[in-house]
Formats: sequence, structure tokens, C-alpha cells
Amino acid sequence: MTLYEKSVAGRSAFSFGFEEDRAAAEACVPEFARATVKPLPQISELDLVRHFTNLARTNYGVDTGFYPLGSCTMKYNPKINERMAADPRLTVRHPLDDATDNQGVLQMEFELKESLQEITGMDDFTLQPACGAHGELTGMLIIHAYMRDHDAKRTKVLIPDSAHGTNPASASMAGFQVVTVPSNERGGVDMDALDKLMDDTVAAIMLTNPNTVGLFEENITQIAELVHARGGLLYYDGANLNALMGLIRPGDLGFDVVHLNLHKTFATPHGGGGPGAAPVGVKKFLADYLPIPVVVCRDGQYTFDENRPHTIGRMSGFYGNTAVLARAYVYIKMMGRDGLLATSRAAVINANYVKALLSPYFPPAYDRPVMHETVLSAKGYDKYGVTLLDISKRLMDYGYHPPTIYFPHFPPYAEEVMMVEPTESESKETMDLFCDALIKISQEAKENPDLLLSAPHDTVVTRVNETYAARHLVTSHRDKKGT
Amino acid sequence: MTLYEKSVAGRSAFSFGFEEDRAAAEACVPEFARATVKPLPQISELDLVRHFTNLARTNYGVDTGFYPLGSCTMKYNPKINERMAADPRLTVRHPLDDATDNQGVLQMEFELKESLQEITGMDDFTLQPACGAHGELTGMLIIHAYMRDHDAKRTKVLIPDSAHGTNPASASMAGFQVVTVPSNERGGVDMDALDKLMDDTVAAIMLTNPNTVGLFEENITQIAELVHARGGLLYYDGANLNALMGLIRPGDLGFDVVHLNLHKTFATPHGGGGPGAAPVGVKKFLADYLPIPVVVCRDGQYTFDENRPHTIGRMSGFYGNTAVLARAYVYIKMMGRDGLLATSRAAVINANYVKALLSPYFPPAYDRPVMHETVLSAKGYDKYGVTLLDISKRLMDYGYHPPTIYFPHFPPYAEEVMMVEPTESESKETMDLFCDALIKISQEAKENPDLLLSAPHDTVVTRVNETYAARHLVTSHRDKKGT
Amino acid sequence: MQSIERNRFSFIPATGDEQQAMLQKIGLQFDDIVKCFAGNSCVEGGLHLPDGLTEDQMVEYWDTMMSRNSGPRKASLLGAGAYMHFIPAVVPHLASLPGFITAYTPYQPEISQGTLQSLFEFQSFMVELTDMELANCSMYDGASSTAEALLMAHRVKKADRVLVAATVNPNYLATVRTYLEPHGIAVDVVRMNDGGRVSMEDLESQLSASACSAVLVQSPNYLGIIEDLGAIGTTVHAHDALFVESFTEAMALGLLKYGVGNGADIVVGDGQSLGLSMSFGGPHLGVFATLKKYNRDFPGRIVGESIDTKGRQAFVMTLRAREQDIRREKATSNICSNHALNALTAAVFLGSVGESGFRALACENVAKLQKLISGLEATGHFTRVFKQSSVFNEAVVASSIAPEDMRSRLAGVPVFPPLALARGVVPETQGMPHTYLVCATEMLKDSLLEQVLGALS
Amino acid sequence: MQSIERNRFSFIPATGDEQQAMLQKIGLQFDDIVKCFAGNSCVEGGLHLPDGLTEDQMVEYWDTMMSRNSGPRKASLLGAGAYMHFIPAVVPHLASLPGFITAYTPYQPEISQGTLQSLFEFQSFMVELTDMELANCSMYDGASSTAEALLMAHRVKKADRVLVAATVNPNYLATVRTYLEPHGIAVDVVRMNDGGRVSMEDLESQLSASACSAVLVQSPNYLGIIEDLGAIGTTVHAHDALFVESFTEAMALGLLKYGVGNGADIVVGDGQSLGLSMSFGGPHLGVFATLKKYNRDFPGRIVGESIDTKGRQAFVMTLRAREQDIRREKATSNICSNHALNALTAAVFLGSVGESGFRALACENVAKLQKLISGLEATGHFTRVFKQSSVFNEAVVASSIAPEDMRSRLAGVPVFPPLALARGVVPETQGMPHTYLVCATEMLKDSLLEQVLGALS
Ligand SMILES: Cc1ncc(COP(=O)(O)O)c(C=O)c1O
Ligand SMILES: Cc1ncc(COP(=O)(O)O)c(C=O)c1O
Repeated sequence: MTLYEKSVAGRSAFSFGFEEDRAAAEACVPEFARATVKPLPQISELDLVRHFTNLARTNYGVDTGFYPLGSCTMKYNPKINERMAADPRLTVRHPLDDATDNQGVLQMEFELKESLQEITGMDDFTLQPACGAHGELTGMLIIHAYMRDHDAKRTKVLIPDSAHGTNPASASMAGFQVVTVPSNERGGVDMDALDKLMDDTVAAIMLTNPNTVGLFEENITQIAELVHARGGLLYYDGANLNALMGLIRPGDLGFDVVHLNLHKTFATPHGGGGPGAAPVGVKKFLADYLPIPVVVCRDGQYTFDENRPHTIGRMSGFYGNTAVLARAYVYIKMMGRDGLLATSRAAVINANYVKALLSPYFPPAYDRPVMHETVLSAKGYDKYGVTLLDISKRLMDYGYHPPTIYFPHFPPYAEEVMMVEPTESESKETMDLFCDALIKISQEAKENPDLLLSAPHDTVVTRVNETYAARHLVTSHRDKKGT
Repeated sequence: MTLYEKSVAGRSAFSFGFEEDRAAAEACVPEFARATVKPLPQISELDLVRHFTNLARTNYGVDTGFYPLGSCTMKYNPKINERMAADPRLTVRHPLDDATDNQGVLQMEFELKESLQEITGMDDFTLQPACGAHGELTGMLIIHAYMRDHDAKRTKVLIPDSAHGTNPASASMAGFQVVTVPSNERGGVDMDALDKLMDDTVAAIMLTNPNTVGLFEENITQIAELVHARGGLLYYDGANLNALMGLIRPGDLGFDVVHLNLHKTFATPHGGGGPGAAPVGVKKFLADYLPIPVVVCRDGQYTFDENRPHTIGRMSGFYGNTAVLARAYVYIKMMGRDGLLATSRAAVINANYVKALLSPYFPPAYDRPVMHETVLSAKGYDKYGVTLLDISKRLMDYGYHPPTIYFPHFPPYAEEVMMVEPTESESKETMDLFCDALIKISQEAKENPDLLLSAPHDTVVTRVNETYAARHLVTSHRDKKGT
Repeated sequence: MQSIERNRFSFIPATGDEQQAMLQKIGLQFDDIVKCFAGNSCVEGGLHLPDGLTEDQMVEYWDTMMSRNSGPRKASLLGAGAYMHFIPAVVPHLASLPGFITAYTPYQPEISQGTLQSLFEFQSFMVELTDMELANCSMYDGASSTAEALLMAHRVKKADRVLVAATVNPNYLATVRTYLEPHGIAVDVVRMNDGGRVSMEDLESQLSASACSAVLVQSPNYLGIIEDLGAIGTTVHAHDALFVESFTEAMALGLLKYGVGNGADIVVGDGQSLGLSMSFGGPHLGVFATLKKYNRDFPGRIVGESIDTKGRQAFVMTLRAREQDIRREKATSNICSNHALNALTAAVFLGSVGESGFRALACENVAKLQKLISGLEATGHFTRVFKQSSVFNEAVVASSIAPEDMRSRLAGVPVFPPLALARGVVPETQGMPHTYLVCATEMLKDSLLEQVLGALS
Repeated sequence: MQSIERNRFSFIPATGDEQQAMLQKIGLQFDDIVKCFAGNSCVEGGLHLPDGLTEDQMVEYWDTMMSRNSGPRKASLLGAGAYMHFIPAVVPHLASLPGFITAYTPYQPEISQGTLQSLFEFQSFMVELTDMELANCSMYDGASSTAEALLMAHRVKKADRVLVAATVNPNYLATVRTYLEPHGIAVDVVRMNDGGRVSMEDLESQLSASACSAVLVQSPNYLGIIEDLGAIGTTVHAHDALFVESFTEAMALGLLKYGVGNGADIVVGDGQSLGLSMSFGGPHLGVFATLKKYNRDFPGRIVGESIDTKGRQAFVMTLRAREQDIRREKATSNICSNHALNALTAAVFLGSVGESGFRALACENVAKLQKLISGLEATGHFTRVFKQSSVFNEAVVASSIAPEDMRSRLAGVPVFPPLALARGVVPETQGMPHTYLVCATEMLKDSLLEQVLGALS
């Protein structure tokens, strides 16, 4: 039941020291008279609390169990971060208030920027982008503006077939034509194809490294040399940086623009779909293109720099998701140099461990060591009439969130692959139990496939019909009343 | 699995800026060397979070559903109260710090005291008692001390058979001999019996009003006159005050000592078993007996009064459960005069409404209007081989917390009674649905008693074996290792 | 790397022994795994970052840092896109339940009904408040949502030109320009009239000049003034452009008319006022509502009602074929993660204040601004500009008090001082050379207002 | 009663219409229901209480009131039964999950496993830390728990006399007296020796004088000194009394020996230091541990492990036959609700710091006190009293600085000033007429310590 369905006229959880005075308001604002009443639910505070408390209980989260959703880096979200982000000295700050009154917040932002520069090897950063895709758009707009100023015929962007969907979408949204680069038989960029495609109409290549199959791009040095030599730039999708901290830096590998997903690598909670934060780092020659304003430190005073002559402009109403940035800041401060290294090391060991345990049942496409995640195939189970989707749904009955499924989509990963990313937060026992469950399910697939086909059984709802939703489009309470 | 069972050596969620330096500590404190290692679990922060988050999800609470536990007044616990009680200006105050540094906290305590005086009609209050039973003990110790000073032969206390178990236990703990007063055929005190029992060895009578069957004591004026006339005092167990606020006051009815359960009437959360708070109010002639210190206001300055010549002493290490008091304070401030009246009014209407809906299926012992709760009988279902316990367990499958069952224990309520207290927090719809469920269960009892006998079915554990627990006493991890 | 073996990082459970056991099972040493780096410049000697802080050290560091901000504020005379409103305690309490916070995007509906239903409720509220047919489950913020609206209009209408009212929030305008620039879409500005509103003449003439994909108008506009959206809508449709309404102050949704009744094709704005703190600019909440006929064109995610195998109500993400993970470069937007938790928060807020409460809040905001303005005018140092135009909770005042003076006078009052407008934004008032955009919400209690007026008298 | 009909109380859902409908079903008017009051003095014209505040008004009122306390404190030199320790964020986060907070006592185990298992874990921790066989799931606080221990000893041993060490916290002693007084149990005090510890001679002679039910000793004692519990236990048992050990500073459990090894029959104390804030005195946490042979005698609730009908592990309250709801006046105590949520909090805290962390905390407390004392002595204005006796995180110092002076010197330092002891509590020191009980915990960071010492130099 939705809140509208629970609504009773005259009820209210409203607690303010004034009452509706419509007449007075209409006297000031005659325009009000034109609006019809906008129905909102009327519900008591207790019923509101029960409604959302029970909804929250139906949700799976990192705090309730193992969430090996590949590419999403569902690591532990430290509770201290939430406490800091709820500090009224941060939450009750108006973004347009004078910088001199906000030295604490600005210091936090500046120190975060410095840390990110060091971690990635980039020269400057904007903290403005709200999520990964927003960061990509920011980065690609910077490249677009740079090319407009320097080499306007470069209108194409190369993107590997293994890339996350946001990469081509962002490139296209930044005004580029997208050209797909195939992968080679080791899961990396096909160098011959790249050689052919990388001509003087190409502005940049967007790479994710480790890529979406969890593999480090072995030819990254050659790629960087080739692309740079032919006048292109390198864009780094930092969604998978969790594998590399303290080990190797995108900036040192030749990348010119980098975005980071703080809601992945830097432990800010995803909130069921954001908000995140995705700072974008650039090499010095692009720093003037960053969106304004940029937080800087001058003579010990923190302030906003609006003077970036080539700026692409603004990506949002203010300066980005400060409360999310604060969480990532606290995380980085607490992990420190050794902690970040230990994080990436543990993330990589964990992924390889899961791969080792599961390979006999769900073979990886290549038997190469992986970085932070591993892509495994469930193709073999089609002979029992069971798909990867069925296996995933069955995992829920065992108390697990399924891995990312049916991604990436490129050969030889085209079908039935799952992308498992344990992250460093998980203990050996958790991974052992998870792998046991998957192995048991692989057994069930042979012996009792119906168990999988009808899964999940132990969830608040059984399998949800996606087609029905699309056919009978009901996306609001108003639509329900209509039917 | 308990934390000990999840423990892995070397793991830790510990995050402090120092390490164990045992040698240095032993150098200062040679006594340390004598202690053996005390095993505590070793667990990562994420695993700790999952452990308790999942435990919390298995718990039923007011925030998740209807909790009509009679006598416990499980009303809504406003979230604003929790925010206030977590204010560091309250939580980070040392109780022995100077009063001049704690004027805010003391003002809160003083204003709370004043409000409670007005609500109950008493002249002074101590805020020290931690829970209802502690309040009873405090009150009875006051009476004990008073009688010691005035009429030492009074060593008995009269308590109706309908009383909550803490009443006789508290009286006895305060050094009194307990004498039970039977109830009459209308559920009130048997006046003839009282007349016989009330002699010059009786120090006081302890009454709960409305009593534990939800009935207002009709003869309260006569009782008060009788007891007072014969030299006794009246003690008021305020656990059921939720029925009376703004309607009638125990102080006006002749009670000399009153305790209140702030964790019932005044909306502080019960926390699965406390902490609560149970201020004790007295008439002026007993004010000198209150435990010290008492918060007072002198020339606009709040301070502690230690000068109560006849004080019973101290009931606890400091001044009571300040953070609980704060919640009740906020509640009273927000409800205000009209709100408290509306609360009692709604609580009474709701209880009578539930009684009206359920009477045909579960008859009340008397068909009198009730106050805040109603006692109903399930005796009729024994012919289907079904007990009240089975009915209660089945209610869980419908998503409800069962009412209080098998209490009170006196005739004609001796068996199979349930005490339903909806409180004012519940909406008509919630009560309608709850009654529907009970009615459906009454149907199931006839048609499919096994459904009840094997209930609950949809909980994390099925019916728990209490006898087994008593026979194989395992009350700690150490016991488990032992077995 | 000895420190790693000691496992002193409480967020990493693996002990040295366990990692050894895992590596043994893997059959490799860690250095073998990272052999793939070979030839690449690894970080030598560790990152140049300080040692990690433990939680107690972190708290201390944070406290010191945050004490460098100025003191607590109880209300704000500063609006301009971020608004200080009261947030009932129940709102953050519910929105921060662990089940909501630590989930990812609800790709697996069977274990994500909490997020999904909450977002469906948010969408329902947005449909009602904007009076549109369909709302997505959030965008990042009002500015980016507005920019995406114009991109969508361009996809639908194809004309390489959009019109934007001069009275739109300048940061929104800047964001629009940034988003549209690479597509070669001209962004032309429609002039403001003497009343501080869109000039209907200029709108008409610009629309007549050449084809436009869309016209963007904000109401209440940047100067706090309520635009005549109905009239604008009629004009826009006469020229076959899409009409995009936008708002920065969602509290106005309680009383103002938006949506289909004005001929709007898209309503966008920021929902920060709906139970979200200002948090120095973010995260806020992008609202995006449109018509059903555009259900293949709009950006962002949307939740639909469906059924499970037992026919029970169940929610699931729908209309997914527009999105980047399926359509890649042909998607209606690149947006992937959005501001779902903030949408959920807004749903809790609206559920909490309810229908009459939300209207009461809107009324109170109007009343508070009127009080503030009459108070300011009574000091003799202020006069309202655009007096004849209705305002919601923001208005422009001219003043004899210069910005630095304003700040120092208000230094002792716990309010954010108002926004000083640059010269030329609004016409000059005789003898009052400075102009401010002032804001008043329900937070400006009478006692605080008195303090403000006292300081400015 | 018009205001009631308007349902402006957000905590009461019923509208006037609904109440009318309900009354109709009941078949009575409200006034009929309260006819039972007849002849009794009803409240006329309403309670003399102010109108209710709405949430926003309440927040304002609260803020004004709380700002009358002195400013924030980062550490405390004040202990004496309440201790300021660091509380990791994870502790209140988990302990305040709605499932835990809004439940009642777990009478229905099938829907209360969360509370029950958490309490079982708490009991397990207490058994280990006190080294006893059985611990209940909490008492109110250390003082009442101590008093109940002596009542229990009296039930077991029957002798109408108990001995209490002079070095026990005076508020605990006062509580003991209050609880024991009506039972005519004599409370005799065992003298302190020159080392600030229990005088073994006096103990021996008092025990020999007449029969005792119990001897109560606190360690670390009120003066911070660690008592020789083993030796005391031997003496106590030689005289057939029960030995009751108590503590006010649970942090000491990390390193000090308690329980069976000392011959203790009961160990009681306060667990506030285990993740609970001081909160101006409560709610704190009563700990009560004893031996299995007393499992029919101890007060309070206890959780046991059991099985459900499918044989799965399940927890349930057990040994209930001792309790007031079953045994009424013959119960082992009147206690009903206890401090369960605080016990749960302590379990989370101990789970969080873990075995080595808890020891590390204990060591750090010792180290911090030593630093503080040497610092104080270095100023020349202080000297430790009972120098030869080991202390944990509290100690007595003599000083030339008078209490008022002490307070004003420390006014600018964010610490709670130490407790000034009354004259005569400890022997006087030449030239240093004032004595203080000083406390140092891990919160007293070096920089803060320097500030303290600077202020007192
Ligand atoms: C590799 C990769 N790139 C980009 C993104 C997009 O990030 P966001 O969802 O924050 O926009 C993701 C998120 O799933 C990702 O995994
Ligand atoms: C009538 C009555 N009296 C006393 C008590 C005891 O209160 P507490 O559990 O707070 O000690 C209760 C609690 O259930 C009660 O209902």
C-alpha cells in the first residue's frame, strides 16, 4: 500500500507553529487562486514511521549482507562518515554565503582535492559532478572545449566494447561521435583495431582500467603513446580505482582526464541510487577548462576561484555534493597512505580468491589474474534449462545480493556472465559461504532446476514481472486512479 | 550465531589512536599481571554492523507495527525526542559538575517536575527512580520511613489481587508484609474485605487506577476516606495514567504517593526492556522524605537541594535517567494542556472501540466501559483444543504483537485472558484490521486449530521452547563452550 | 608493507594469515597478480598522504576544522536557489535507515521493494505537485535537470535554438549553456520587463524570428517574482516550441499552478526545500516531470507498478530502453545513478507535512516575506523593487546599505545575510544604490525578524 | 474541546469524525464512559499547563534552554562514578535502530530475537569480564545493583549485618543504606588503611565480631586505588560471608582480575563506560554477575539459549520463577524493566573495540592518568596522595589550589574540573590543604593535557 492508499482526510503528521492561512496568502499573491488543490496524503506520524520503517526492512543493503555487485564496489560505509556528514556545521551552510564564513567546509573540500590529486596523479580537480556519469560528461566537455580551441576537426571518441554504458552516452552528450573499439582475445583493447581507428578525427579514447571485466589493461603504455602521438587525449573512467590505490596512478599512466566515483572507491553510501559524487581531475594543460568555481587556497585562506578563462561553465547549481564529499574526505583521512594501499591490495586478493573458488563451476573467460572483480560464466547451465537470471534469483534465497549480471555484453562475454566484486570489506568466511551457496545452486540446477526457475521464494515478493510494468504503465498514484 | 561464534583472531573494529601497551601498564599497576586474558570477540566493523542490523530486523517494535501490549502503553515514540536526547549538550554533561554549569539541564528537570506536579496533583517530585518498580520501591520506602517516624507498628501493606507483580514485590522489598485484598464482582476493590483488613497495622494500600483490567476504581473516594481515616496512606501506581490526563488527578483523589512510568504514558521508548524513568510524587507532608538531591529553583537559579531532613537517602548513583526524562519533557511540552487531554480521551475511546469490536468473540468479564485497556477472555476456545497462547502466536503471522496474556490472574480473570491496550497512537484502520485478524483467528480455531497450535509460522524462529531453556541452562557463551 | 599485515584498519577484516591462506588458494603471490602492471610506473615509496587517523583522532580533526565556519544560523535571508527550511526529525530518521542508505540502484526488485516503492511515491507526489503526467525518480539537481529538459526538447523538436528567460537563476542558465554548447544549440535570452517578469513582447518577437525547440521560464523567478506561466504557455505553443517550466523553490509547489494547465511540456526544478538540508550546495534534488507522449524521450530512471508471480503488487524500474546501459550512445541521457535517496527523503517530508501542512508552509513563507519587507521598508533604508509584482518567499529590495555594511550589521544575528545583486541586474532606485535579493521562510520567527530589523535600523 | 476535534496533534491520528464513528460503534458518548468518575473531583477548566509547542517551536525552546549549560567539553578530570570515554559512531548507530528501541521486554520470543540475542551476548561478555558464572541482562545502575547484591547476600546468609569498605563510592554506600534500612540490616564500615585501601586488620576484626552476610569492596575504589581483592576474598570466606566485588569504572575490567579467582560470590558495578554517555547521570548500566549455585537467588532478568520447534537456536528469558510477575512479594527483587537497551549498547561497544582494543583502552587509561599526575606534580602545586598504591584512571592529589581557584583557572579549558574532596576524606598533606580526586581517560589527548597543565601552572 502506498501513502496515498493509507491517507485519511483530516489526519496529519504536520507540526509547525502556524496554520494554513490561504486567504492572507491569496491577498498577497492573487496567482494562488488559479491553482487547484494538490492532493497529498494525510497520515499520522506513527503511520508514516511504520510505512517507511517497514519499507526499509524489505531492502537489501551492505549493512544487511554481502553485496558483490560488480562494478559498483559495494564496500562498507563507515558510520562515522554519516555522523560527520550530518554535522549542522556542514548541513546548515548556505552555498552562497561568504567564503570567509565557510573556511571549515572549504578547507575540507580543498584537502579532499589535494588527496585526490595525489591518489590519481592529476594536477587539478573539480568537485562539482554529482555522479559518475556526470563526471564523465564534465570530463568529455572539457575535452570537447579543448579540442574546439585546438583541433576542431576531432569529433570522434573511441570507446572499447567493454565500456560501461555511461561512457558512450556521456561522449555523445558532450557532442562527440562514438566509435567502438573491439577487445582482443585477452580482454584488453585490440591494438590493431586501435591503430586503425586512431586518426586525426579522434579527440580521445575513454578507458576504464581495470576494465569492466576486472582486467588491468596490459597495453596501457602503448595505448597512451599511440593516442597522444596522434593528437588524442586519454580519459579515465575511475569507477574501478578501488583496485589501484597506492599501487599505480592513472595520471602516471598517461591519462589526461579522470573521474572518480566517490560512492564506489571512497565508501560513500549509494542510497539506493545516489546521490554520489564524482570529482574530475585533469592535467595542468586542462586546468583552465574546469567548471567554475574551483576551490583554492590563497595565503592560508580558502576561497573560490572563478577565473578559469576557458571554463566549460557550470555543471550544477552550486559546487557539487558537499555532504557526500565530506564522507569521502573522512574516509581518506582515516585510511591514510597505508590504508588505501591495504584496501586495494585486499580488494584484489578477495576478487582472485572468489575467482579461484568459483572457477570450477563458473569458468572465467580467461584464466588471467584479475584485479578487483571477476567475470564468470554460467553458460554451462543452459543445458538444464536454467539461466543466469534464475541462478541470481536463487542466490536471494540464500541471503545474498546477486552479482551484476548480463554485463559486459561483448564477445566472449556476450551471454550469461556475472561480475562478482567482493571488495576489501568482506571477510574470508563471508566469501567462503557465498561461494558455497553458488556451488550448491549449481548443484540444484542439475538436480532440481525448478527451485531456480521459481526463485526467489523467501523474499517479500516473488519474481517481478518487468514486461507487465512496461505494458501497463503505472508510474504514479494518478495512473492507478486512472485504471 | 553470536559474536563469539563469528570471532576471528586478529580482526578488529577498534579505531583509537593508540595501541595496547601492556608492559607499560603493568609497570604502573603490578596487579594487572594477575588477570588472565579475558576473551572478547574480534570482528570487523562491517560484520558487527551486519550482526546487529540483522538482529534489529528480527525484532518487533512500535515502529514496525501495532503493539497492543496491555499495561505497557506502547504508544508512538516521537523521533524529535530521540534527537533532543542525543544532544551533546545533554549527553556530554558530567553529573558531578557544578550546577551553575548545568542550568539548561537543570531547568529541563525542574520544568518537568512542575509539569508532573500539575498533571498528578502532587506537591513535590523526585526524578531519581529508573523504572516503575524502582519508583514503587522509592515510594514505599518513603511510606516506610514516614511510618517509622510516626506509627511504627504499621508494617503491612494492602494490595488488590489485580495488582501488577511489582506492587507486592516492591512493598516487600521496602520491608512491609503484603496482604492481598480481593476484587469485587465489578472488578474493583472489595469494600467489605477492605473494611476488615484496614486496621492499625496497615501502613498503606497500593492501588493502580485505572486498574489492571482497565477499570476505573469506582469507590476510590470511599477507599481514600477509609484508609486515611484509619491512619493509612494511599499509594498510586501510575502505570495507567494514560487514561486520565487532564480528566482527573490522583492527587485530587486522595493519593499520597504516586509513581509515573514515563516509558508508558510519556512516550519514552522502552528499548526492549528499559531504561525507563519513574518519577515519584508526594504530598507536602512527605516532601522531606524524598531521596536526595531534589532539583529546585532559587532566585531563578536551578540547583540541587540536599537538605531533606527525613530523606530516605539515595536510590541511585546520581539523579535518575536524565536522557529519558528529557524525552518525556519534550513530549509534555509538545502535547501541552489540550494535547494531554486529547491523548487520554483518544486512548479511552480506542480501548472501548476495540472492546466493542471484539466482545462478540472474546467476551470481557464485565460489560462496563473501560478506560485505556480492555481485558477479554479466550476461554471459549478451549473446546477446540486451542489456548490463548496459540491464539497469540497466530497473531504474529498476521503481523501483530500479541496483547498481554495470562494477566491479571485473579477470578474471574484467572484464565485465558488477554489485555489489549491500543493507546491513542493508533488509527481506526489499524484497530479495525487488528480486530479482523483476531476474528479470523477465532474462525480458524474452529476450522483449523492446527494452524494455531503450530503458530507462529512466518517468524524467524517458530515457537521457542521455554522448558528446554530452563532445563539446559545456557546463559552465556561460556556455558555453550562447556556443553 | 608490515603495517598491512597487522590489520590495524578496522574497515578491512582480513588478517595477514587469512590473506596468506587466500593467496595460497589462488596459487599466486600478490606480486604475481600485479605483474600485469609491468613496465608501468608504479607508485614508489607510497602515496604522499599522511598516516591514517583513527576515529577519535578524526573527530578531533573535524571539530577543529568545522569550528572555522561561522556560528550556527537559525534562518536565512539568503535564498537564490538554496533555502533554509525546517526539517522535522522524522524525515532524516526515516531516510537514513540502513536498508535505504546502503543499497545500490534497485536492479533486483525482489530485494529492493523499499527503494522502489519509495521512489514510486516520490514520483506520485511530483506528478501531483507539478500537475504533469509522469515524473522520473530524480535528477542530480535543478540546474542539471533544467539543462536536460532543454536537451530533451531539442531531441523532440530538433530546432537548434532555445529561449531562456532572463529571469532564470543565473547558475541554471550557466549550466544550460554548458550542456547545450557542444550541440551547437543557440541559447537566446528573453528580456525582462519592468515588472521583473518575462517580456511578452520580446518572447513573441524572438519566437517569431526563427524556430525554437523550447522556451524555459522559471517561476517564482530568480527575483522571487511569480511569472504568468499560463500566458507564456499559450504564446510558446503558438510557435510550436516546447514549454519548460522550472522552479528553484519547491515550497512554491504548494500553492502555485504548474504543468498541463499552463501548457507545460516539461516541469523541472530543485526539490531541496522538501526536507533536505542546504549542505553548502549539495546533494540537492533534481525534479523532472513531463507528459506521457514523451515517455520515450525523457532522461533518467522511473519506477513502475507491476506484479510478482503470485499477482501481488510489486514495483520495478521500467521504460529502461531509453537508458545508457541499454542504448549506450543513443540513450536519452547519460544519467545512471541519480539522487534517489534525496527523492525518498522528499517523499518522507511530503508524507510528513501532508496536504494541508504543505499548503500551510507555502502560505507561511508568503506571510514571512511580507513581514520582512514591510519591516525593512519601515527602517527607511530599504524599498522593494518591482512592487507591483507578486512574490513568493524572495524579493528584490533596494537599499542605502552597502554589502560590507550589511554583513557587519548582521554579524551578531544568527541569519545568513541576503544576496547582494550585482549592479545592473535590476533597474536602479533613487538614493538606494544597492540591491539585494532577500528571502524569508518559516524559519524567520518573529523574534529573529526583530533582531534582523534591529540590526538594520 | 474544540481543539481536539481539529486533530492538530500529530501524535494522535484519530480525526473528530473517526472518533464519532468509534463512539457510535461503542454505543456511548465519551461522557458516558467517564461517568465512573462520578462524585470525584475532575480537573476543571483544564490543567494549568501551557499550550503545546509544535516541533519547530520545541527545537527553538530547547536550544535556548540548553545554551544555558557551559560550553562543550572534550575530556573530564571528573570521574567518581561517571566517566567520559570515546564512543565509536557505530555504537549509537546500531543501538538506536528502531527494531531495538521501540520494542518492549521480549515476552514473545518469536518476534524478539534481536533483543534476546543481544542480551545473551551482553551476558556472555559480563561473564568473561567479571570471570563469574552467570550474569543477568542488567540492573538500573551500579549503585542499585550493589544494593541488590547485599539484599541477595542477606537472603542467602540471613545474618542481619553487612560490611562495606570505607573506600566504596559514597553514593553507592548511601544507596545501600537506603535499600537495607527497612530490613534492619546493619551496614558497618570497614576502615581505610594508610595506603587508601581496605584495612585488613579492621576487616578481620569486624568479621570476627559478629556474623555478616556479606562484605562489599570496590576496586578500583572511590579513590582510584586497586584493592587486593584476592586477599580480601580469602578473609571473607574464612568467616562464611559472601564476598561482593564492585566497580564504578568498567574500563578496568579489561585488565584487572575480578570474580571466582578472588573468591567473589557476586560482582556488581556500572557499565556506563562501555559505550554509554554520561548524560548527567543516567541512564547508566547496572551489571550483576554471580555464581550458578545462586541461580534461584539473584535479582533481575536473564536470557537463555533454547531451541524452536524446528530445533533451531533461539533465545528466551529464563529462570523466570524468581521474578515479581510470578512470585510477587516473594520474588528475589521487584525489578521488572531494567536497562536492557544500555546492555545492548555495551554489547555493541565491546564487539566494536574487541579483545585487544578493550585491553588497549585499559592500558591507555592507566598511561593517561600517570601523565596527568606527573604533569600536575611538575607544576609544584600538586602531590599525589597514597603514592605507594596502584591506581587505574583516578587518583587523589593534594594541592595548594583551592576549589574556586581551580574552577576559574580551568574555565577556558574544555574539560570538566576534578572533584574537590571534602576535608577529612583523606589524610592531610603538609602545605597542600585541598584534595582532589582526578580522573584521566583516553579522551585527555596530549594537547588538551598541556592546556590543563598550562592553566594550573
Ligand atoms: C565503470 C563505470 N563507469 C561509470 C559508472 C556510472 O557511475 P554513476 O552511476 O555514478 O553515474 C559506473 C556505475 O555503475 C561504472 O561501473
Ligand atoms: C501496572 C504496572 N505497574 C508497574 C509496572 C512496572 O514498571 P517497570 O517495568 O518500569 O518497572 C508495570 C509495568 O509493566 C505495570 O504495568
